[in-house]
Amino acid sequence: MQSSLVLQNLLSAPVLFFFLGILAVLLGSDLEIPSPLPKLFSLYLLLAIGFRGGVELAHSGLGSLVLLTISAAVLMSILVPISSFVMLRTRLDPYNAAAVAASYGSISAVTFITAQSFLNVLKVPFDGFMVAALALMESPAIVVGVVMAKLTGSNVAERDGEQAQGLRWREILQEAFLNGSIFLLIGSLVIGYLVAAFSPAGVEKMDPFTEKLFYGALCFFLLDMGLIAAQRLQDLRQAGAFLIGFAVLAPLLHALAGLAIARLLGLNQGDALLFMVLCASASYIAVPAAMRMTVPQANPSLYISTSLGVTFPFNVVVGIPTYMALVQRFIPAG
Amino acid sequence: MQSSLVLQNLLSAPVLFFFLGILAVLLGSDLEIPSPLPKLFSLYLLLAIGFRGGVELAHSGLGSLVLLTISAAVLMSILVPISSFVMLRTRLDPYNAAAVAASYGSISAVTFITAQSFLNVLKVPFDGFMVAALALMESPAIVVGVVMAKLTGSNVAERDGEQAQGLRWREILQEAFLNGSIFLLIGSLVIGYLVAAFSPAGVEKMDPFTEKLFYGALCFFLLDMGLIAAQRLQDLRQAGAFLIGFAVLAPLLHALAGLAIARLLGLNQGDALLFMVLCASASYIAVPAAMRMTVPQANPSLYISTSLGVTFPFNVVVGIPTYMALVQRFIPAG
Amino acid sequence: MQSSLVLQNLLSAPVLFFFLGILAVLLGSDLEIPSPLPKLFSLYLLLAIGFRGGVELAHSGLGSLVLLTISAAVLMSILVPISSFVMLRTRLDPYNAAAVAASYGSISAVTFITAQSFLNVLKVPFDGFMVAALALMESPAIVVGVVMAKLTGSNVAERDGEQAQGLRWREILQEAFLNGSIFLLIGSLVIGYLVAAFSPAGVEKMDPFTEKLFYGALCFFLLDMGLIAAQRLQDLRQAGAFLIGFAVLAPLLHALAGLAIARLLGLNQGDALLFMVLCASASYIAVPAAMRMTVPQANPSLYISTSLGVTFPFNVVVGIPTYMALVQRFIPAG
Amino acid sequence: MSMKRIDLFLSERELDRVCKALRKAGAPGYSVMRHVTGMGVGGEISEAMDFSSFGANAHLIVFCKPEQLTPIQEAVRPLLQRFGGVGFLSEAEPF
Amino acid sequence: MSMKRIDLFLSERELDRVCKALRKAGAPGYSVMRHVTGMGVGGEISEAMDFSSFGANAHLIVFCKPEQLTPIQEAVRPLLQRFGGVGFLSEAEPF
Amino acid sequence: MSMKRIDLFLSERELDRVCKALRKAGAPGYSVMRHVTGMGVGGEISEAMDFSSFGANAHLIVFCKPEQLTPIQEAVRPLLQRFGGVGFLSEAEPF
Ligand SMILES: Nc1ncnc2c1ncn2[C@@H]1O[C@H](COP(=O)(O)O)[C@@H](O)[C@H]1O
Ligand SMILES: Nc1ncnc2c1ncn2[C@@H]1O[C@H](COP(=O)(O)O)[C@@H](O)[C@H]1O
Ligand SMILES: Nc1ncnc2c1ncn2[C@@H]1O[C@H](COP(=O)(O)O)[C@@H](O)[C@H]1O
Ligand code: NA
Ligand code: NA
Ligand code: NA
Repeated sequence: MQSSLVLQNLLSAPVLFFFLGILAVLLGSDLEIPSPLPKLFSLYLLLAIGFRGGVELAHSGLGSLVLLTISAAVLMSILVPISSFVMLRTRLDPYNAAAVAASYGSISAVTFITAQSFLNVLKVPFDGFMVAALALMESPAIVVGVVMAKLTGSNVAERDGEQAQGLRWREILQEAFLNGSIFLLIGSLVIGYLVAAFSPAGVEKMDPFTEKLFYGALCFFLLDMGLIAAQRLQDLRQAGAFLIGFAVLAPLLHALAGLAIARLLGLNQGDALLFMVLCASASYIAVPAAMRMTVPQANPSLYISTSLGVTFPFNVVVGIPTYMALVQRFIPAG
Repeated sequence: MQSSLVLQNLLSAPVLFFFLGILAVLLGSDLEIPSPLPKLFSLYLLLAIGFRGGVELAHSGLGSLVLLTISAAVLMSILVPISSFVMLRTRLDPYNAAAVAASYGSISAVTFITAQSFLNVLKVPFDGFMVAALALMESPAIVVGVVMAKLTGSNVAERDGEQAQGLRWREILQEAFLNGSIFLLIGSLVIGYLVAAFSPAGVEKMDPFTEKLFYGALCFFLLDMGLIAAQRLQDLRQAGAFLIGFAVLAPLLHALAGLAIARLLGLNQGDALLFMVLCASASYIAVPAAMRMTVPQANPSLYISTSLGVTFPFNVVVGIPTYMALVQRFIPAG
Repeated sequence: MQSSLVLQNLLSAPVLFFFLGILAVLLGSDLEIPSPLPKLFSLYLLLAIGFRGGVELAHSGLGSLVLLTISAAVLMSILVPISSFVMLRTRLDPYNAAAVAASYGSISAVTFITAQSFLNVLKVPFDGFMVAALALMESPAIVVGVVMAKLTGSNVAERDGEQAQGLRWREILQEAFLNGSIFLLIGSLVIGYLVAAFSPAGVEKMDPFTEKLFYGALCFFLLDMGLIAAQRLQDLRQAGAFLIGFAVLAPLLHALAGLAIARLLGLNQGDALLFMVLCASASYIAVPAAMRMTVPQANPSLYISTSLGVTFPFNVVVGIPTYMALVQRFIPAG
Repeated sequence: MSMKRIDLFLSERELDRVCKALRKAGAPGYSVMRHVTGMGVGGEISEAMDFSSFGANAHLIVFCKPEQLTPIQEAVRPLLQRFGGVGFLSEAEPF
Repeated sequence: MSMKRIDLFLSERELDRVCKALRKAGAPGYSVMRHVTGMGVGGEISEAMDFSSFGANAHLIVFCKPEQLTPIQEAVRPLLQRFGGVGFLSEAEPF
Repeated sequence: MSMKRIDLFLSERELDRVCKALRKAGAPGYSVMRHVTGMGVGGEISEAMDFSSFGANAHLIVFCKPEQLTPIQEAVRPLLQRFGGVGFLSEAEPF
């Protein structure tokens, strides 16, 4: 059963385009999607996923299951970076440990979208409110990461001179809640909600843009993610075996925790998979940008190469079907 | 009644995304739509609006009402800059007065599109030939603006030395008629007309691109316009109270003039609103680009911040529903 | 009959937008589609054409006619550069002769797409496997071109010093098979095939992106191609009468050879036209990029201006309908 | 061999005009970077208006022989004066 | 008249901060090129992460009078130290 | 401390090769600007062919110690000779 899920995932258009990107780098092709085109697709995906999530949230309403699920997701985005930090501190200095930990507490929207596409192919239904969980898991992880770095990094104040005394809360909160991609995602979610609630004709008019075009645009973006992930592979030497091991085991561990919570909450199969994917995935959009600003002592190639070079491909290729097999085993259907 | 129109406008997706952009700047988010992505959307919107207008022009034909309306629009694009110039000269030097006046004689395609979307939501029909009026209102305003600047700006020839004697007609006409955005709009209009007239199957094949995608692309572009308009707000201090007042009162005045003309011509409600919007809106695409070349003595931040930072948001948020209320009061329905 | 075909072609939206681009340059408009937007459209078109070709290949299967046609196409991509080289050597040095010859052995995907659109308008059916022929004609022409340049260019080793002894096969094959646009085209073809064969639901989900949007995106890209082709016209002075004559006669000659082969193979009318267009068109994407790397002695403005400034417009405007008239005369209908 | 390096910063919309002037004045070559933003006496220039054809700044670099400098200065200075833009000069040599 | 040319290379994410510091320190003007890639003690910086708001490098050029140099150095150096980035100085004159 | 500034202009397609040569020759760092257009003995280079992977020019800047110059020159010059491109040298110092 699981092997058929893996195959079904491997032969889907988004995953194949992801492989094509990886292959291009491995073979030495000069295929390139020049900047800022990747940004166009990432902005588009965030806008579309937010808007659609908002529309579905308006339809489903804010019942107690919805609120409980979202709360559990936020809780995970606080606990995961703390537990990851403890693990990572055995080998890394506090700055790098905190930055990597923040990545794994946060989420990867593209992994989430790929999981949604996978569920669509399997014809397993899922709820729109999971996007709200996605949107709310980025900021706490960033805050927790920065706070851990500042608290445990001994010589911060010294290095930064007088202006750096204590935590710069304004800067941290700014990066955590006003980071462009988080802001766009949450903003589009709210707009989708408002439009669905107050001028439903607008939802239909957005449909060709946010809904119909989505799958193709995802393929295009995953082609680029393949290119970038493969380029990151060479940074892995710097990361070392410990971090690579972490990048594979952490998602599995976090997915299992997610499974347990999903079962506790009584989520349906589709939502359970998405919840696991949120826990298992690591951020390579909002968190690295925030860390580069707020924890400049950490080495970006460490936190980017683990989340983008290892965990992301792992989740997209192997993780999602594996988690689905677990869902089918432990979560009652329909 | 009017307050419900305002609310209906405020809760539409395009206006909400416009607000999201403004909010991003006000809160200090780093959300950015990097260049040249905004240009992609502005080229797309001009191409699509032109093509669709051409198709509808082919269907409606060039009857006498069409020709009269277009002539009235062109006339307004000549009179408005002259009257605005007289008003503005009370406080501004001739160069800045002429540049601002030219903006207000010309039009804002995005305001026009937003008004069309608004009519669609209200299910009020309108005619395609109004796009032809839109397309023909840009150039005259530019010519009038430059001529006024040159005629009243005394020391031009002196400053520019020998090469600057008299009006450089070639340069002025080039900017007025061959400015990229004007050229693309008019060209697409002609192509839409030709395709509709001679190979109608092509219209249907363009439909997913020019029609279906339009609403979503408009939202995306308005998100960017919100970012840009809000950035312009800080330039307003430079502009001063007089110019800010002008930027709010001029559209109201011009809209009223438009209403009178629309009634005289016997336009239907939808066309009347669009005619008012054409008169009331100010250009921040073609005119600033033309003015930077032909009236370099004027300060760009004055003419851009008034048209883009004040008049554009005013029209999109408050103006359109207000004009519609006036239309419903003074123009007989259907 | 032929004049009606020409007219039908001239009044199609893609060709009209191509003219609009040319007109913009001739009149001195500042209309510009800034980099990297043209790249977005060229990547999109390659991805979409490849994917659609792969899907259709999966449906038609790899029968003997398919294999024979593809083989004939590959053969032409080897023979055409050789015969062209012989012709061109009468006036050009070996490097420039080889680079121009390689262009004409290869293909222009946009010309091919325009021919497909033309067939769609005429409602003449054609097969998807022609895209496979298209994809496989780029690489051989590049290899043949470089080998001819190296073999006949006497002082290569001297100029380049020690590292340049002999043919640098790795570099040549890299450029021929891993050039970004060739790689994306072939990769998308394979993905389209796999998706159609193993997860057909994915084909439908890609449809709005790869199929519906295609015609409009082609128009947009042809607008840019018009701008670029017209800018190239001024380089033609450098090319001289001989090369301009070649750029018009070579496509006709190659189209006739293509017609003969199409008849021999028993292709239907649609496929015959596409086969002729493959033979007649010249590359201005993959080949120039490859030549700039592998034959740096050749002058890019010669091989780009002939293929992009003359042969491309000739084929799009006059060639396609002319070839269609020949097809209708010499290839039995359906 | 001593050379002169010229750095010009001006509006993208004036770029064609200045390049033409450089070629006419005998500049042996030049390089252009567009999408340059900045600040000067004319205020701040950003890329925000790029969606129109308003344009940001361009950075033009010319390396030339000392004797080529004067004609270039004579050709370019009036353009900078008319439309805004600044220029700077420094010493260089071939690589 | 002798002038100083300052070339700064730093992360795009620090750009606003440094420009603000320059204005406060009295720089008469500056020019910015974004999307700069490169290599330094902090390793390689590419444009690959541009799809996030991680950003590449920026190249900042300031021409100023010799007496304006010291305040600029005092304002900018701490920022370079904190976030990485390098600066270089050379001689120039007006064009 | 005196430093050397190297400015290279070459085809984007040669960029990787030259950067690799710089690293091997011991350059302490470098910065790259792409999408550079210009004119030289090889004629005009525009961005018009950017939709293919033909590419425009790149501008490479290297600041190095005087003793690092010779190995860099030896590594880079042959590449410029083979594929076109120019280089210039000037004096600098740390900021
Ligand atoms: N001192 C300076 N250093 C570097 N760039 C400058 C300087 N002054 C002006 N610029 C550039 O030149 C452009 C035009 O300058 P201005 O004409 O003074 O407004 C500015 O937008 C900057 O990009
Ligand atoms: N020696 C150098 N020459 C030119 N650019 C440099 C040099 N060193 C550093 N850079 C640039 O400055 C950026 C930051 O440098 P660093 O802080 O040393 O990593 C690099 O990514 C390069 O773009
Ligand atoms: N004198 C010069 N000053 C500035 N840039 C130059 C100069 N000569 C050449 N270049 C640049 O170097 C590129 C290649 O030059 P070339 O190999 O001479 O064609 C040109 O396209 C320009 O971008
Ligand atoms: Na996570
Ligand atoms: Na107006
Ligand atoms: Na061919």
